[in-house]
Amino acid sequence: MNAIERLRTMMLIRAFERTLAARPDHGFQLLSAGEEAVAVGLCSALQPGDQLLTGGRSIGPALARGVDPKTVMAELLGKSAGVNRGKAGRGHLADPEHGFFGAHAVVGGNLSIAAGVALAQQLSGQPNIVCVLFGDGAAGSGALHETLNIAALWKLPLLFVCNNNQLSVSTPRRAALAPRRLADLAAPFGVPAQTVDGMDVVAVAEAIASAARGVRSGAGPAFVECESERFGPHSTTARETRDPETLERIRARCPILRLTGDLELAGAVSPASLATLEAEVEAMVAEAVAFAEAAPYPSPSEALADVG
Amino acid sequence: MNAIERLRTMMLIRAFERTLAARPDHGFQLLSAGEEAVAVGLCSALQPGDQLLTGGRSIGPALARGVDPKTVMAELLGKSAGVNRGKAGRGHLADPEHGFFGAHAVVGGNLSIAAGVALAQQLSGQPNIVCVLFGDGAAGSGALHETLNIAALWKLPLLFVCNNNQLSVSTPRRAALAPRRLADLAAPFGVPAQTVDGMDVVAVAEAIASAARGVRSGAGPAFVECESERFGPHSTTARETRDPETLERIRARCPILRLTGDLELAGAVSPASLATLEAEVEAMVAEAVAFAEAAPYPSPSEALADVG
Amino acid sequence: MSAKAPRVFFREAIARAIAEAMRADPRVIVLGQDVGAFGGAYREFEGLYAEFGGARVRDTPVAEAAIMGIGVGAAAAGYRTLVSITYMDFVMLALDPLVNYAAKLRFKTAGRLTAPVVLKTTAGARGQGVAHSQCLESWLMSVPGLTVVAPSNPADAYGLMRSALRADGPVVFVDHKRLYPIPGNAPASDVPVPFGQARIARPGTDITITAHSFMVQVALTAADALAKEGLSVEVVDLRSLAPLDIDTIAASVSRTGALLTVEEGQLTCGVGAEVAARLRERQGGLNVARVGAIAAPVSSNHVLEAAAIPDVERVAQGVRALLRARESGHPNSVCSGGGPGAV
Amino acid sequence: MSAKAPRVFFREAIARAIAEAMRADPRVIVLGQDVGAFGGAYREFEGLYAEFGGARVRDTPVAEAAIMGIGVGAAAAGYRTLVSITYMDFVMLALDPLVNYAAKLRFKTAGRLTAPVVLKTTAGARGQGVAHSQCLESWLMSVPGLTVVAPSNPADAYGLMRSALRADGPVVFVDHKRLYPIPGNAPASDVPVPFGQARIARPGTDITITAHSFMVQVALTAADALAKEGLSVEVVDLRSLAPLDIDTIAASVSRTGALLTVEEGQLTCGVGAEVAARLRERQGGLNVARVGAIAAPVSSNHVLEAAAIPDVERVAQGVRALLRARESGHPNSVCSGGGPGAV
Ligand SMILES: Cc1ncc(C[n+]2csc(CCOP(=O)(O)OP(=O)(O)O)c2C)c(N)n1
Ligand SMILES: Cc1ncc(C[n+]2csc(CCOP(=O)(O)OP(=O)(O)O)c2C)c(N)n1
Ligand SMILES: [Mg+2]
Ligand SMILES: [Mg+2]
Repeated sequence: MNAIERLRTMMLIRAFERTLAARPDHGFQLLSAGEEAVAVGLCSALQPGDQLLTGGRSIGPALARGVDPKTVMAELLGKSAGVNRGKAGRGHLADPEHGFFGAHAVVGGNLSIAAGVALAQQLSGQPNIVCVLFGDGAAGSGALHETLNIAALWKLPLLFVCNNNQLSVSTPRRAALAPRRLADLAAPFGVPAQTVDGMDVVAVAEAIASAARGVRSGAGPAFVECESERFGPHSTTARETRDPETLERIRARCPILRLTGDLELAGAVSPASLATLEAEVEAMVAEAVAFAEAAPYPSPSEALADVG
Repeated sequence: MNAIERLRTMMLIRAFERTLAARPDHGFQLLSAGEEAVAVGLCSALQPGDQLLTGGRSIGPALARGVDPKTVMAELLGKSAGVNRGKAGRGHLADPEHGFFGAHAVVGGNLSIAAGVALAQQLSGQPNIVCVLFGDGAAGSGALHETLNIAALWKLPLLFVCNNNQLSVSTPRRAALAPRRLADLAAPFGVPAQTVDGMDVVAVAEAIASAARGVRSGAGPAFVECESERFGPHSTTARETRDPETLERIRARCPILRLTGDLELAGAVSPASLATLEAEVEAMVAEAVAFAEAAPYPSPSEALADVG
Repeated sequence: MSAKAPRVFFREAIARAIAEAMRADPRVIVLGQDVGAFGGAYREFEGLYAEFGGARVRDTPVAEAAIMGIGVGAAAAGYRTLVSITYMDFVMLALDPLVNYAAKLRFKTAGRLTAPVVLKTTAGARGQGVAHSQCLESWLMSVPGLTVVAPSNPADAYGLMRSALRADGPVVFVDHKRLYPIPGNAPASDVPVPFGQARIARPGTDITITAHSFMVQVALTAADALAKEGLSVEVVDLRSLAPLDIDTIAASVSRTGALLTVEEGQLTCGVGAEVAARLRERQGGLNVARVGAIAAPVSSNHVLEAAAIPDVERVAQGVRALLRARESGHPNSVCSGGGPGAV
Repeated sequence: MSAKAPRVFFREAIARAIAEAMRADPRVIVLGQDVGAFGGAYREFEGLYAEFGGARVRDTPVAEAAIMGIGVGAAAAGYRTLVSITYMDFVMLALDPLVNYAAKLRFKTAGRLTAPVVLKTTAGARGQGVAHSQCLESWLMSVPGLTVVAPSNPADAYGLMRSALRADGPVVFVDHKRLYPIPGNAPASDVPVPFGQARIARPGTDITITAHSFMVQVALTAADALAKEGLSVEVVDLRSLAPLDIDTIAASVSRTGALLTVEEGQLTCGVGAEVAARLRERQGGLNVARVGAIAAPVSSNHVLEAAAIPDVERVAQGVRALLRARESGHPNSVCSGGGPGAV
């Protein structure tokens, strides 16, 4: 992805989620406004054969990974044209053919699964890597310890990316995790780790790319912590716990504005080209909505299909 | 405990386990020959109101903590005069009145339980601490991560002591755990940690005492790794996996011989006083055996007693 | 109770029971994710943090296993811990301390230690998908040493929570996402509901339905509908799954002669299978059928979720089918999974 | 099979099934504690490491949760992983990846992913105490998406393991500490035992016993003893718990008219409750009773362990009591926990 593609993808995520959230028929959603740079920076450093696994806050990562917005929108609206026929829904979508092995809404639950996918990659001798994206909340779970240890022992091609958005529901990361930096958790296992500004898509992309190079070379796992901010409440139905001033301060750090500003300074975008980008992503979202709306709900009989 | 008491307790453990293992009626046992200095050094640094929790290899720690050898022997032989009326048996004995909150045969299972006991100590404002003794095997479990994190966050009066005897059943610690030292696992959480020679009872006692002082002062948890050696197979019925030369080399590092030698050099013991000590512990063991033999088995109706 | 009794929501009844227990007993503490200032995912802990502070109402990391173990350990050391695991699906992460340690502690120590811990957790489907919808009560019922309760209304939620926070050993308190917004009569303060006592939620003469938790509400609505067809349905709210009040069930069924067990969870090795088996150990010649989820995961998709779990119509169909079978002299029981095309 | 057929131990049958599957399919790998050079706690993996090496036969740390997750993930990514969790009690630590992920993967992805993982684990009591003795089959049976098998002899262990290592989705293979030393006829190579097929382990005419795993051996011995009393007992070895072969059970019971379910685990919400419920959904007028563990943990103490779990004598008593009840016209079923003074 070049800079413009990164910008467009971040804008797409923002617009997609905004449109989705405005609808009455999505149940509820975990959105990622403020965290787009993590998803996009990360995915811009992955290669086609790589696999990405995430936690429940997965719309941004799925779109950044290249899953078709139409099938994502249909999935989240419960339609059978969804990427998983509307059965996965929020927190569970999977599109392994596009390198998105899947979201899993159990906090920390995808860590060991990802290590298994990495073991499969390693055994099959392919040069691909697996990336698992998890939150600061997941860093408190024992799954991280067990998986880091085994991944280090077996030199699995597994890249741990912690999207530290400073919160697990209402609980501040400082109240839930003793380490000074979450990246410190990798050190005992000899796993190379770094902490990066998760609001800066360029920094994220560089950090992930350099970590991924090590992993791809066979050196074993690596760990990148991205410090980001969640602009909204935990979910579209959850109570916001931060005061308006804090939210204002946080939202001023918008990763999209930041990249836009940098590109403007560099002369790489103009008001006109930005308007074009804006129109492009709005068209993509509109197309996704139209696609989803046109699709039927699954039939009740699908409730018994594909069990086992 | 003074030096002679330490020596006597280590000798007691060795003699007790040897006598137990020689009997036909113990089922099978997890013995601690080679690891006596860990149990004794640890317990010599605890105070009466402190509580100790351990994994399944618990005979040495129970005896070192001052649980009556008679009730331990009766327990392990399944007699109702046992410390838990013969219901706990191997791997589960508990004598909280003597500061031995209990063994638990689930590897890693006692870590979070111990943190709960420590939370109770903290809330009740008592100056006592809780110590949890676990193996290198348990260090691979996620329970360690979760418990270290919470203990650090809440500054629980909890002392983590890892008895790294280099093996989990047949699996060498190096094949199971990526960290260079297991004590490194504490660092990310800001928990002070040290690694000590677990074959040297004096070194263990000093390390634990200094760590316990910090914990007792309210500074939060601490971590001590004791590097020891298991002289026998995993259990009395398990296959030995090490070759005779390795075993010979390992057994030459006997912690009892080492302390005896040091005390001889210092003139603190003589062949005569050693013989007396030997006779004392043999008498204690004989008394324990007699006590256990005289006691009845529980009646079958106790199988339904104390459920819930 | 009079219709003028003050009304409270289910979630308020829970908060009140905990608050009163905490006032009465300084050893009661609460541990869980977002139980503090946030007040819990369903606001069922609201007010506790403000009144009792962070030492007794403790937000925890996302570490269900350790939190359960800490709750159990503190209980074994003399406290009464209420551990909140928001979704019952994640109780799986905490089964080792709960089942391998707490449930066996009193037994294995021959009574020297016991763990009066309360695990509060929320079961059931309401649009949250495959890993946030499961009902695992039957697993826990089968564990010797655990008490398991599952109230269906605010008053019982209050009364069972009070009992749980006074119990001698570990208690699992199962509530349900769809119950939180339900209002009911305010419970009388300080009146606990004893374990092991079912309740006739609605008297009737033609058939007995046993249910627990949210399915009691479904069964009551179905009974209303069936009354219009001239069928008189007795609804027994189990309230307590372990111990199970088989006396009350048996007395009801000996009056009605037919039993429909209703549960939201899986039928296989479920609550209904056990209720039916115990009942038949006492009386023969019964017409029995079970209603429960279809044998599939529960999607967050509203079409598929509705297809998977029992609702008023399926319960009513289950009643009709069972009574038809009785009339036609069908020897014994009829099964009806809650699924599409089932019954 | 002829008496001269070569004999193998149960543990050998397992090792052989895995070895043959590994030879046939390079994607089969084994993960677990001490499964490598050590050959497994019961030597049931002996020879695999020597033949297939450490890349395919992998010793793991004591981290049941992650190992299960890794096995599931590798399976979802195209391998066939056999995950060994030595004691079924510790499957509790691994339920999240098994139940919340693997069992639901095919469903939630609408068939785009599936996890052909085999969890092999050892249940049952043999002097190992409260946390190493549990039988949790009924929990797993109740999970949609899981296949659960529990062989009772070497030939079935071989055949079911071969099926498990060819299956489309997750399979739980439950064996038993007391089965490992049991010899039996060597299974024919490459002949899998299909899922969902029970086996008449001994034909009889007076009563049907259903059992699985080690309890089949107990039931067969009881049947021998009862034969001397003139009672003809048919023993149905369930072999597969999910799916359950209710046809074979129903056919047997329609011949004998009486059913005793036997299991080592808890009766509450157990295998027997489900077998009885499904059977009664097909036929009425049955005499049914259940035998299982008493409602208590299982101590390592030999007196208490023996008091807790069913044995030959208790199964025989269960048969006698049930047949007495039938003769005396007792309407329906009798329960008999395996406990002291029970039956
Ligand atoms: C094991 C588990 N426990 C609790 C939950 C409920 N829950 C859903 S999202 C969430 C917060 C997780 O925080 P984090 O990992 O930081 O991710 P974020 O929501 O910030 O993206 C929690 C606790 C869950 N899904 N899984
Ligand atoms: C959770 C769990 N998994 C597996 C086992 C089987 N097991 C019993 S002891 C043991 C070895 C543990 O090694 P370590 O913690 O180093 O203690 P050690 O035996 O060396 O004293 C194992 C794997 C168990 N008891 N608990
Ligand atoms: Mg977060
Ligand atoms: Mg060890």
